[in-house]
Amino acid sequence: MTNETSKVIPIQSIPYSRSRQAGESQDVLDHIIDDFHDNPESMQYFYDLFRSVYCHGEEVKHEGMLVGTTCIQAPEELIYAFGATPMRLCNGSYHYDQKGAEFMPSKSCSLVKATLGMLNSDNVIPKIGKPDMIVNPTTCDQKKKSSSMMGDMGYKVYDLEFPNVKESEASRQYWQRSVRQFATELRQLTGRKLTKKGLQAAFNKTGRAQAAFRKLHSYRLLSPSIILGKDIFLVTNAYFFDDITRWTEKVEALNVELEARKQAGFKAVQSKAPRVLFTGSPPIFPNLKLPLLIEEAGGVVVADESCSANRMLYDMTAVDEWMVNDMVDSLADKYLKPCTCPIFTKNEDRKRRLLDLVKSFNADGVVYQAFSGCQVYEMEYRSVAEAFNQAGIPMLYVETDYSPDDKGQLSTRIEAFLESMKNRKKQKQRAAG
Amino acid sequence: MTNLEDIRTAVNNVQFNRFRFWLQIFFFALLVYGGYLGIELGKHLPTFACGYNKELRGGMCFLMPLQHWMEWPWEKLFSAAALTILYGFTIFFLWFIALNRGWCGFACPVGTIQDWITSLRRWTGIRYSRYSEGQYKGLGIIKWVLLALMFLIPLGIGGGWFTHDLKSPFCMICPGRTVVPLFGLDVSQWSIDFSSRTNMIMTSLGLLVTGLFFIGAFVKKRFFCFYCPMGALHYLFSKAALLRLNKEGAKCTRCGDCYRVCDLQIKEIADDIQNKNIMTDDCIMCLKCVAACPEPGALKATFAGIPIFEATEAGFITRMNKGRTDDK
Amino acid sequence: MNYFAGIDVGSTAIKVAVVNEAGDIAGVHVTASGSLFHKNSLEALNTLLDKLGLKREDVRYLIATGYGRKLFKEADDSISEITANAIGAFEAGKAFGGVRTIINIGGQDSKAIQIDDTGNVVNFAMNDKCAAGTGRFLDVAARNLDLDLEELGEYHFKSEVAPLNINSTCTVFAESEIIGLLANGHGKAEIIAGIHYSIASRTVRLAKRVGIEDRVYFDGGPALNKGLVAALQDELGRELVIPEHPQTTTAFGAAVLARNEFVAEQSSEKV
Amino acid sequence: MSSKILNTVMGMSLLALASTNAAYAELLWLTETAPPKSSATQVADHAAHHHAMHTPTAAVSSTVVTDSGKHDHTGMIVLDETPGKDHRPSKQVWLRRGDDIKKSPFAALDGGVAYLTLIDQAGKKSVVEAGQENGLFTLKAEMPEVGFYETYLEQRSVKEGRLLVELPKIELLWASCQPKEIDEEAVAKPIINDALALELVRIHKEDEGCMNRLVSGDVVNFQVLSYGKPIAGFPVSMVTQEGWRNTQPSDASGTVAFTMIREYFPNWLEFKKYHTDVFLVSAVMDKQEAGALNGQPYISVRYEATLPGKYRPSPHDYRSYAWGLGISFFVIVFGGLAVYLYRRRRLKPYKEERVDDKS
Repeated sequence: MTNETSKVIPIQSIPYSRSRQAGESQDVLDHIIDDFHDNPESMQYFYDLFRSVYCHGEEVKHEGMLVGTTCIQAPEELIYAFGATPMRLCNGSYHYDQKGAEFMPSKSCSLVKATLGMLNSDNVIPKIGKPDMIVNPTTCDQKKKSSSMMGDMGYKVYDLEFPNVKESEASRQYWQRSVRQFATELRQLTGRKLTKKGLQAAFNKTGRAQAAFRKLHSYRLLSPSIILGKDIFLVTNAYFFDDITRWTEKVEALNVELEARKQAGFKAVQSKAPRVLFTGSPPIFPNLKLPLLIEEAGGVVVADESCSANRMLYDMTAVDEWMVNDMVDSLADKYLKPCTCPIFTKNEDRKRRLLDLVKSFNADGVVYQAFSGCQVYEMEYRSVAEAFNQAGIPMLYVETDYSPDDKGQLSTRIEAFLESMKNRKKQKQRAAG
Repeated sequence: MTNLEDIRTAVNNVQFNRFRFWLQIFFFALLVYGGYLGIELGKHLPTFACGYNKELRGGMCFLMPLQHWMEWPWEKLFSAAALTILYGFTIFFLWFIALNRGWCGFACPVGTIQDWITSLRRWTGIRYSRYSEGQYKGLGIIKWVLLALMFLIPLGIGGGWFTHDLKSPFCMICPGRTVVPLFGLDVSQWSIDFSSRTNMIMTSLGLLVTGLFFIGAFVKKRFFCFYCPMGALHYLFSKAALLRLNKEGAKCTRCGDCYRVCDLQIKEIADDIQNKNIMTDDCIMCLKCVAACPEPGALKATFAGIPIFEATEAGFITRMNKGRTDDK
Repeated sequence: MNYFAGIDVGSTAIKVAVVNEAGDIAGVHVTASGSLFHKNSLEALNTLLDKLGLKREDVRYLIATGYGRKLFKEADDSISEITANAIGAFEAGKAFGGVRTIINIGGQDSKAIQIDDTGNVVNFAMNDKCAAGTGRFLDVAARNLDLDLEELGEYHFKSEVAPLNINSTCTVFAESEIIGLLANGHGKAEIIAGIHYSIASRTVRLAKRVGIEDRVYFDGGPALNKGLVAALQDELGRELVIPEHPQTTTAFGAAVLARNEFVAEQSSEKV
Repeated sequence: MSSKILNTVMGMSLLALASTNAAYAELLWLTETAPPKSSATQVADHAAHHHAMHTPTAAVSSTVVTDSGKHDHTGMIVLDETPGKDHRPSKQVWLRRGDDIKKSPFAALDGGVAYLTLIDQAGKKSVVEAGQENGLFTLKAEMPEVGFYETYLEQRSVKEGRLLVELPKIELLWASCQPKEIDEEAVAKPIINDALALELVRIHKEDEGCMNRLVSGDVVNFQVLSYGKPIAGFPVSMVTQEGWRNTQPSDASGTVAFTMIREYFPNWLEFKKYHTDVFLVSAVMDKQEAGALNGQPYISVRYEATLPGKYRPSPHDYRSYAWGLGISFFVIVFGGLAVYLYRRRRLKPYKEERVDDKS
C-alpha cells in the first residue's frame, strides 16, 4: 500500500541551450551586446558565432585531424602544415571551473581547472569533438601537471618540452629541437609529409591572420577609442576555435569598418574616458568579467598583454631561407623569444613590453589580473608594480577567479581606480593649461 | 612633404633582398671589371677589390698598399716619407666613413661571391651551419689576430727580421687573391711557389684557405667575413662613420627575428637593448636585420643621422609575404 | 542658500551629510540600512533635511556612494566610496594638519587608502571577500559576549592580563573560538582586547600593502570604539586621527564632491 | 752598285767575325749593378792589364748606393739583383770593361768628362754629364716618368791608326706595379736613337714591366740599326752571366732572336725567384774610313755597340699549378666530406631531429 506522492523521478536531460552553463554564456554575451551602444556591425559575426557555439552548443567544424593546444606556445603553423587543425582548449567558463574543482586542488588556477573540467565533461563546449592529439607545452607547473590528468581522461597527450630560460642560447637550441620533434610526432600522427609547400601555405594562413590582427591593433592607438576592448577580446577569443581563414576575413571586414569610423571621427567612448592597459591572466569568454567591469565603469581597454589576445597574435615569424628546416627553426624562435609569459625566469621583457604599450597607446593606467592560484603572475606582480611606480603609471592589481561573486567589490575598486585616474588627468591638464 | 613620406614608405617596403642582390652586382662590376670602363677609384678602397686582379679592377683593396708601406725599412717608415702613408690612410678613412661596414655588406666582391655561393647552396636545398656559442666566441678572435699579424709581419720585414718572401702576408692567404682574379680569367694565383720555403708555405696556405673558403662559404653564410681583418680594421673606426645601424631598445620586443636572419649570427642585435649604436665587430651591415624587424622604428639605418632605411610593420609583412608565396 | 548632500548607502548603516556653499559641514545623520536600502535612504535624507529645516530643493546637488549607490536613483551622480572617503578624509584631515593614509573599517569591508597632498587616491587596498576584520566581526563578538557594541570600548581597558590571541580570521570560526575561550573561563575583557588586536593587526597588514605615511586617519563606525582605536594605535605605532563623526566621513566626502561638481558646472556654464 | 754595298757589308761582317775574340775582350758596357763592397782585391788584380784605367781606392764600399742587394761572402762580385729595384725614379749606372760579366772590372772615367745621352719614352733627348764615385765612372739618371729610358755613351779613341767608337748603351726601367700607371703602347714602341752609327734595340715583350720581365726560356729579340735603319745579315753576339756565347746574323728586318738559356740551378732551398742574371749583347762594325780625331789620324773605324740586359728564372722553374689546384681541390673535397660526416655524426648520439622536404 504505497503513498502516491512518493515516486522515483527519472533522469531527464534538458537541452544544452537551457542548461545553467549556456545561461552563463548567455548572460555575458547579452551584456556585451545589449549594455553597450553602437557596437560595430562587423562584430555581429562574432556575436552570432559565440551565441551558436556557447549558447546553443552547436558543433565547431574543422579540417583534417584535430590537434588541441593548451597554450599559445604550440606552433600552430606546423599543425596546419600537416593538414590538421589546431584548436586552443583554454576555457573561460565558471561552470567548467567548478567541474574541474571536483578533481583538482581548489587553489589551482581557474583557467586550468576550467580547461580540464571541460575536457573531463561528457559534453565539451565549444563542441569540437575529441582531439586526435593534445599538445601540451610544458610551460607553467599547473599545465605541466595537467598532462597526465588529460592522459588519464583518455586523451593522447604530447608534451612539447619548453624551456624556462629565454635568454640562453642553449635553451633556444633545446626548444628548436623539441619543435622539430613535435614535427616528427605530427608526421607519425597524420602520416603526412612536411613539405615546403604545406609549410608555406600554413605560414600564409597565420601570416595573413596576424597582419589583420596587427591592423586591428593599430586602430586601438586612436584616442578617443573607436572600438571597445570587450569586442577585441571576443574577436581574439574566437581565434581559439574559429576557422582561421574565415576569422581573418571577418577581422579584415571589421578593419574596413573601423577605417570608416576613423574617417568619420567616430567615438566609442567619452573623450575623457580613462584608457586602460590590461595585463596578466587571460580573459577568455565567458569570463570577460574584468574587461567588462572596466568598460561599464566608463573606462576603455585600449591594449592588452595577455595570451588570449595580443601575445597570441602579435609576434610574426621572420624567415631567411624559405626551406623547410629553416622555416621550422624560425617558427621555434618565434614561439620562444618574443614571449612575455611570466613562466620565464626573468621579468624584464614583460616589463619593457608593458611600458612600451602604455607609452604607444598612451594608457592612463594598468589593470593587472592574476587568477588566484597562478603563482607566476602573482609573483611577478611586485616587480611589475615597481616598474610602473617608477614610471609614474597607476596600476590596479586584481586577484580574482572565474566566480562572479566578487563582482560587487571589484566594481567598487575599479570605479575608484578609474576615478583616481580621471583626477590625475584633470590635474595634468590643469598643470599643462 | 607628403611625397617625401611616400618615398620613405616605398623605401621601407622595398623587397630588400632583391635590391641588395642588384646593388651587389653593381658594386661587383664596378670593382672587378671597372678597369674595362677606365674606372680607377685608387688603391685605398676599404674593401676587397683585389689588386691581383690587375687591369680589370676599378680600384684596389687598401690592405695591399698598407702592407707594402709597413714593409718599408724603418728609417724610411719613421721619416717624412711616412706622410705618404698618412695621406693614403686619410683617403681610406674618407672612403670608409661614407659606407661604414656597408662596404662589407654591399660592396665587397669577396662578400658578394660568398652570397652567390650561399644562394647556390640554397638552390641545392642543403641547410646552412651555425657555430655553437662556444665556437663563436673562440673563433671571433681570429680576425683580430690576423689584423695584428698583418701589421707586425711587414714591420718585421722592414726591421729586417723576416725575409722579403713574407711580403704582404695577408694577401698571400686572402681568398680574394685567388678568387677575384678568376673573374678576369686569371688563374696565375692558383699555383704553389716553390722558389723558397717561405713562398711555398705561404702559397700553399693561400690555396688551403681558398679551399676552406669555398667549402666554408657553401655551408656557412658569409663564412670568411667572420675572420676578415679588414672587418676588424673597419670596426676600429666605425664610431666615426656616417652610415649607422641604430636600435631603439624600448621598441624592441626581443623577438629575435633579426638574430634569425643575421648571417654572422650576432646575438646582440636581438638581445642588446641598451646601446643605440648596435654595430658589433662582426656586423657586416647587410641590413638584413632591419628588413626582418617587425617593430616600427626599432631598427634603422641612418646616414649622417638621417634615417634612410627603417623597420616597419608593413615592410616586414610585404617582405615575408613575398617569401611565403614565391616558389623556388 | 545652496546646500549639497552626500549619501553613503552602506551595508550596515546609511549615512547622510549636508554641506553649505563654503563646504562646511551643516549636519549629518546615521541610520541602520536594514533591508530596504532605497526607502531607508530617502527617509534618512529627509530626516536630516527636516532637522536642518531645509527643503529638498535646497539641496542643489546630491551624490550617492557606498554599495547601494546604484540603487539610489534620486542622486544626481554616484561615486565609489573609496574616492568619497578619500575626499572626506582629506577635507576633514585639514583640521589636523593634513593626512595621507586613511584606514576605514566599514560594516563588511575594510579599506586602506593612500592619498597625495591634493587629496587624490594614489593607492588603495580592500579586504578580501569575507567579513573578517570588519565591523561585522565586532557585532558578532559583541553578540557572543552579550554586550552591545558601545560597551566593547570600555571593556578593552578593563583587562589586567595580556590580550588573548584570536587566531581565526574568519568571522564564523572566530565566533566559535570566542565561545571556547569563555568556556575555558577567560575574562570578557582580555577576549575583547584580543578581538580588537586581531582586527587591528589585520587592518595594519592591509594598510602596509598601500604604504603608510605620517598621520593615519581612521574612520568608519568601529572608529567610535576606543578599545579598537587603542589596539590599532599600538599595532601601527603612529598617531591616529579620529574625526568628529567617524561614520560619516564618506558621506561628507560625497557632499563635498557634490559641492565641487556644482561649482564646476556653474563656472563652466558661465564660461 | 747595290751588289757592291752588299759586298762591303759582307766584307765587314766577315772581318768583324774574324776579329771578334780580340775585339770583345775590351768591350765597354754600362751596368746598373753597383760595384761590390769587398771588391778591392778583385779590382786590383784586373788593374794589371788595364793600364788605361786608374786604380780605384780600396775604400769604395762606404758610399755605394744602398739598394745593391745582399752581400756575397765569397768576395766575388755580386751581380744578383734585389727585388723591387726597378721601382725607383732614379737609377745609377756604372761603366765596365770586358766581356766576362762576372769578372770584368768597373772602369774609371779616363780622360776628362763624358756626356751621356738619355732618351725617354716620349723620345725626349737630354744630355747628362757623367760623374765620379770613388774614381769609378758613374751616372745618376733621374727618371721623372714611369717607363723605359735609353742611356747612351759615346767614346772615341784612336789606336794604331784606327778610330774606335765605343757605343755602350743601357736600358733603364722605372716600373710600377700599378699596371694602370703605365702607358703600354709607349713601352711597347722601341726607342731609337737615329744619330748612332750602330745601335742595338731590344724589342720588348708586351706589358713588360714590374710584373712581367725577361725570364730564362724567353725568346728575346734585338734589332740592329745604323742611323735608325735596320741592317740585314749583321752578326750580333750575346754573352750571358755564366759566359755562354752565341752569335747570330740579323734577318732582313735587322732582327736577331736569342732564347735565354737557363743558367741558374741552385737547390730549391737556396732558390731565389728574384735572382737576376745579366746578359750582354754586342755588335761590332768595321768601316774603311780615313780621318783624324783631334790630331790623330786614322784609316779605319770600328764601332762597338753593347746593350746589357737582365733576366730572371722562369716561373716554370718554381711555380706549380698542379700543386696549387691539387691542394685547393683536396681541401674542398676533404672539407666537404668532413662537414658532411660531421652532420651525419651529429644525428647519431642524441638523435638530432631533422625535418626537410625528404622527411
